[in-house]
Amino acid sequence: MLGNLKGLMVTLSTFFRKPVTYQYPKEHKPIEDRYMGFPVLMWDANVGEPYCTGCMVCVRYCPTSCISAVMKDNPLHADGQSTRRKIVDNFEINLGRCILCGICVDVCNFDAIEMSHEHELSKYARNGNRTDLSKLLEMGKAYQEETGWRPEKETKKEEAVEAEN
Amino acid sequence: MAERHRQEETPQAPVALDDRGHALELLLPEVLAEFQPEVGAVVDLVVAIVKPQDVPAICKLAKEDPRLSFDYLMCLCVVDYVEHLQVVYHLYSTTMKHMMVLKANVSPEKPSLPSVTSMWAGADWYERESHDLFGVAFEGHPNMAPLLLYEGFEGYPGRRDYEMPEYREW
Amino acid sequence: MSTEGQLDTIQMMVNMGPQHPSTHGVFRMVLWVDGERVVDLEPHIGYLHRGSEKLCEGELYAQIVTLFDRLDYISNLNNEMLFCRAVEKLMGLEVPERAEYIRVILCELNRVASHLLFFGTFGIDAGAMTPIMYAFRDREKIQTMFEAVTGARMMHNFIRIGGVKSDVPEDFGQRMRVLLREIRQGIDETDRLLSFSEIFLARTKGIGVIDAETAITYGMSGPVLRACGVPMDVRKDEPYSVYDRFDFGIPIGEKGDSWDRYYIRVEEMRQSMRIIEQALEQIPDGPTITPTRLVLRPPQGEVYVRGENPRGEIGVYLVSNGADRPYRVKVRPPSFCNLMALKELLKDTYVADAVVILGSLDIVLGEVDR
Amino acid sequence: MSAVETLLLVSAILGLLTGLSVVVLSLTWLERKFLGRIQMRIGPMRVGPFGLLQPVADAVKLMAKEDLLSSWVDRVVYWVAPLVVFVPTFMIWVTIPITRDLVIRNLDMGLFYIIALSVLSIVGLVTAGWASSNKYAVLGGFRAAAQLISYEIPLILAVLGVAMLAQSLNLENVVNSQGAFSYALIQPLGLVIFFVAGLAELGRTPFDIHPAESEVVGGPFVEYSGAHWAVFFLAEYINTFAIAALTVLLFFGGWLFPGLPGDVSGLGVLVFLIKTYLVILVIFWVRGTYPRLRIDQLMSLGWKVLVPLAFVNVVITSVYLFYGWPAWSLSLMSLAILGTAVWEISRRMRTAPTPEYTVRLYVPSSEASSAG
Repeated sequence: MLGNLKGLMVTLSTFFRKPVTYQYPKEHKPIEDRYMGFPVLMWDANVGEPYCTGCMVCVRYCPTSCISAVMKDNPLHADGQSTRRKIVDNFEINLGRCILCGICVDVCNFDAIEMSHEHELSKYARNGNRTDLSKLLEMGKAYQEETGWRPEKETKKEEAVEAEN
Repeated sequence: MAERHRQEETPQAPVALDDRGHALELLLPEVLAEFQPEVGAVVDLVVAIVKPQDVPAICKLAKEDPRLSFDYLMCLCVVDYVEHLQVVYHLYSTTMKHMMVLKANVSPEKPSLPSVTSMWAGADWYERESHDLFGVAFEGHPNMAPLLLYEGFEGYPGRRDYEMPEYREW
Repeated sequence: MSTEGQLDTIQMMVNMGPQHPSTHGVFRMVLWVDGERVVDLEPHIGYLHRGSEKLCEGELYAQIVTLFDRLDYISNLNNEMLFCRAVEKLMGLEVPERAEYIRVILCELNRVASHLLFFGTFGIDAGAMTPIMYAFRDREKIQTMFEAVTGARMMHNFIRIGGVKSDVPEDFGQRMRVLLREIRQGIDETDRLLSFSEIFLARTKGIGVIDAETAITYGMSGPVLRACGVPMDVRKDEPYSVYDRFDFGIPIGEKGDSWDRYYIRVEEMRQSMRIIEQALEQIPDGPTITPTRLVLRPPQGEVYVRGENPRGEIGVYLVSNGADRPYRVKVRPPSFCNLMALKELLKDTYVADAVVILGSLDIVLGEVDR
Repeated sequence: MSAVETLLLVSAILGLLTGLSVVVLSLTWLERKFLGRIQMRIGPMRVGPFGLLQPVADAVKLMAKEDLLSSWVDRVVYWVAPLVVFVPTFMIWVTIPITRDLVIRNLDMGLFYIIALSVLSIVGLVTAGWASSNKYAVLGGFRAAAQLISYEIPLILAVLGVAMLAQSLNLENVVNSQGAFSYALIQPLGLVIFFVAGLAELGRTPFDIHPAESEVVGGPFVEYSGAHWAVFFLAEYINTFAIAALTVLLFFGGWLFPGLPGDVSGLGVLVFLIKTYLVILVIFWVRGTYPRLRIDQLMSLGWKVLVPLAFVNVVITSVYLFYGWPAWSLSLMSLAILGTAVWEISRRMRTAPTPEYTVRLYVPSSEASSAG
């Protein structure tokens, strides 16, 4: 009977402890820095256009083929404002099919796609999470503001400069 | 992009047998002499290709011979090489800690092979699964009912020539 | 069953599952019961068959890691590591030492998380409702740790071919030590609550006994086999990664009953934490991934790689023809083999025992059906 | 019976029904909160302050829910079964006194009446299981029959011990005779038997064999939904409250408390409720801690342990009464027998399978050298 009594003591002692519950919609568990939420597109504020050039590399490497992209000639490049020859015209991610693997981020050459901290996207329709370019960029801006994100190329360049100095 | 890197001759993975593997490679033709297996090595595994009808006898021998004592059926699977189906048995010995691969080629038209469930009870579901996915009939298996697929499923989805039903985006 | 002078009884067929609270997913067993006794049983699987092996044939090597995440969805990192090791072996790829250590730490942490889940669900199967809450409290901390390291709580895609995706965060070692201390306390507490409760002992001791010989012919592995007294553990038999550098023991049982299977897992959690502690001390600095091409083309050949999952010995048979996609991938799922012996285990038991025995096998239908 | 008397009776019964409903609501809230706390959760928090209105929300939900009916049920029996379970559980409250004067009918055969009625609900459970045309329900119904009938015996015998001490079957007399010492002190053995058998009668952990969720998924109630299920639910919680109240009345001195006047009605109700809710908390505490027994273990515990112990309890009580020994002698005897029983059970349970209860740690010999 000793084991049974020990069990009772364990539950009794927990009774006087603080609960570990987070009251979810009111109170959120803090998200870790590396958290991989849904993929979003980044906005280049210096030029005023997305980083994405619509090169389709993420489309090819997506395991669930939930991304589609269309490329166009960049009007800003013709004006001489941007160094990007091509720019994304249309971009869609079906976030309902996305499995958050992060492969698109790994393969992207332009730091254009990033795993955001967005993770609450319940919709009533089954394909209600097909997200288009403007929404993705909007989410991306929110992420950039939240984390102060900067493209990897820039940070690497700065590190190299620092190392030289 | 994928096509650009394609090489004319794909290289073979180098053979890297450990001591146990070398010993086994020498031992196998000797023990299984009467069945004339083709013994070779791929990467770190000793492979013996045998005739399908010999499989139960070889398995019995491999299990009972004290030098081999393969008492553990690690894995049983079928690989579809289009011109033939290859039934692959991975055998392991819990006492000697060595492993061999037994292969038997069967024809894709009416593939059939004697069952090894009497040797290893663990072959039961593997054989049912192989029957489901590749249509390999295992003679002497107690219950060949579909395991992973539902009753009345048409075709053998494991095979290379199986056409996937069209996917509809929701 | 009817004999002279006795009441005429008939056997009743009870269909347990696929929607039953204690079949751990979509497993279905058809029980023929005589009153409360199980007379015969027919297991049915395949409700979660997604054709993962066939899907692998159409995916690039880097993409397949995500499919392996979803086989045994309780121990994702162990699965990822297995597939990456298979490709690395085929290609003869060297993995940086630091990456190996990170892999081992995460895999062992995942083992603890997986066993904690078992701990809780087994309590529920036996009728105790509290252990699962305690287990999830601790598991949640591990998930948070995974989130901090890999970015995801369950489907990580963190272990890549040639190493790991990224280095661990800076405060990793410190956080891990705190985490280990907390989990150790938590496990001790749950252990006190459940393991030696007389009611629990009465429910599990001597229930679902299987002897070593039968277990081996069924191809059982992992804690289920070790409960029969067979010290078979791939981490010791064929030390992969850096497992040969750690000092740890393999818990083995004597009777091969449900309690042994249960308590082995509790002990294994403690051993896993020992491994993690040693790994944290030994971990060297250095790169965490060997750079590879985006599209891998392993040479022609085939490998069979074994690994020790929380549920038992997992194996992957990978056939490559030199293309950028594998020719055939076959997984040897530990739960599949353990589940096969259910008929043997359930002979002449009570309906209530059937639930406990199934729970003690700790199956994950994701890898049984694949 | 005059018109005024009838009116009084009807209003008393309506009051009782309302009171019991409120008690049930409070119990469900308390159970969820208490279980939540021992599981490191906080329980219901959304509806009302501290989730106090959660039970009301649940009741509304249950009433508004569609009552599903599977095709093969035996309708009449199916609809009647919840009532068969509910009515007796309600009827026993006619004679359970809350305090000295707060009782509808103070029957002289009160204990007998309670026991006689409480057995009836078994019929309801079995018919519910049978009429549902569900195999889990049938299994659960038969489990319920076997369990409840076998645990009636130790329950009745434990009550008998108290009745012998009080020399009355009237609950008010039983309480009044505990003025000096509560019977829990004099007859701890009887208390344990009563409590364990009571848990089994309620079908609560560790004896929740018939509704066992992980085995027979709710047993006899598996097919019921909506209001009919709510009736079962109501009956279960009223039963819980009744067993706790009986434990208090029989063993803990009811509304009496040392140092407090026993004849002030309001105070008596308070004391009684506090005691009852404490007993209920113990029931919940046990529920949150233990696994479930198996049906054969339950039966052997009932027939091989509790029934003999209950007989021994009756015997020692009668010996004590016959020779007129002092009260402490009975407590000593009772405690000694209880201790022996507990020790014997633990010894047997520990040694029966194997003396060893640990898992060995296997370290290969090659590893031993590098271990240092």
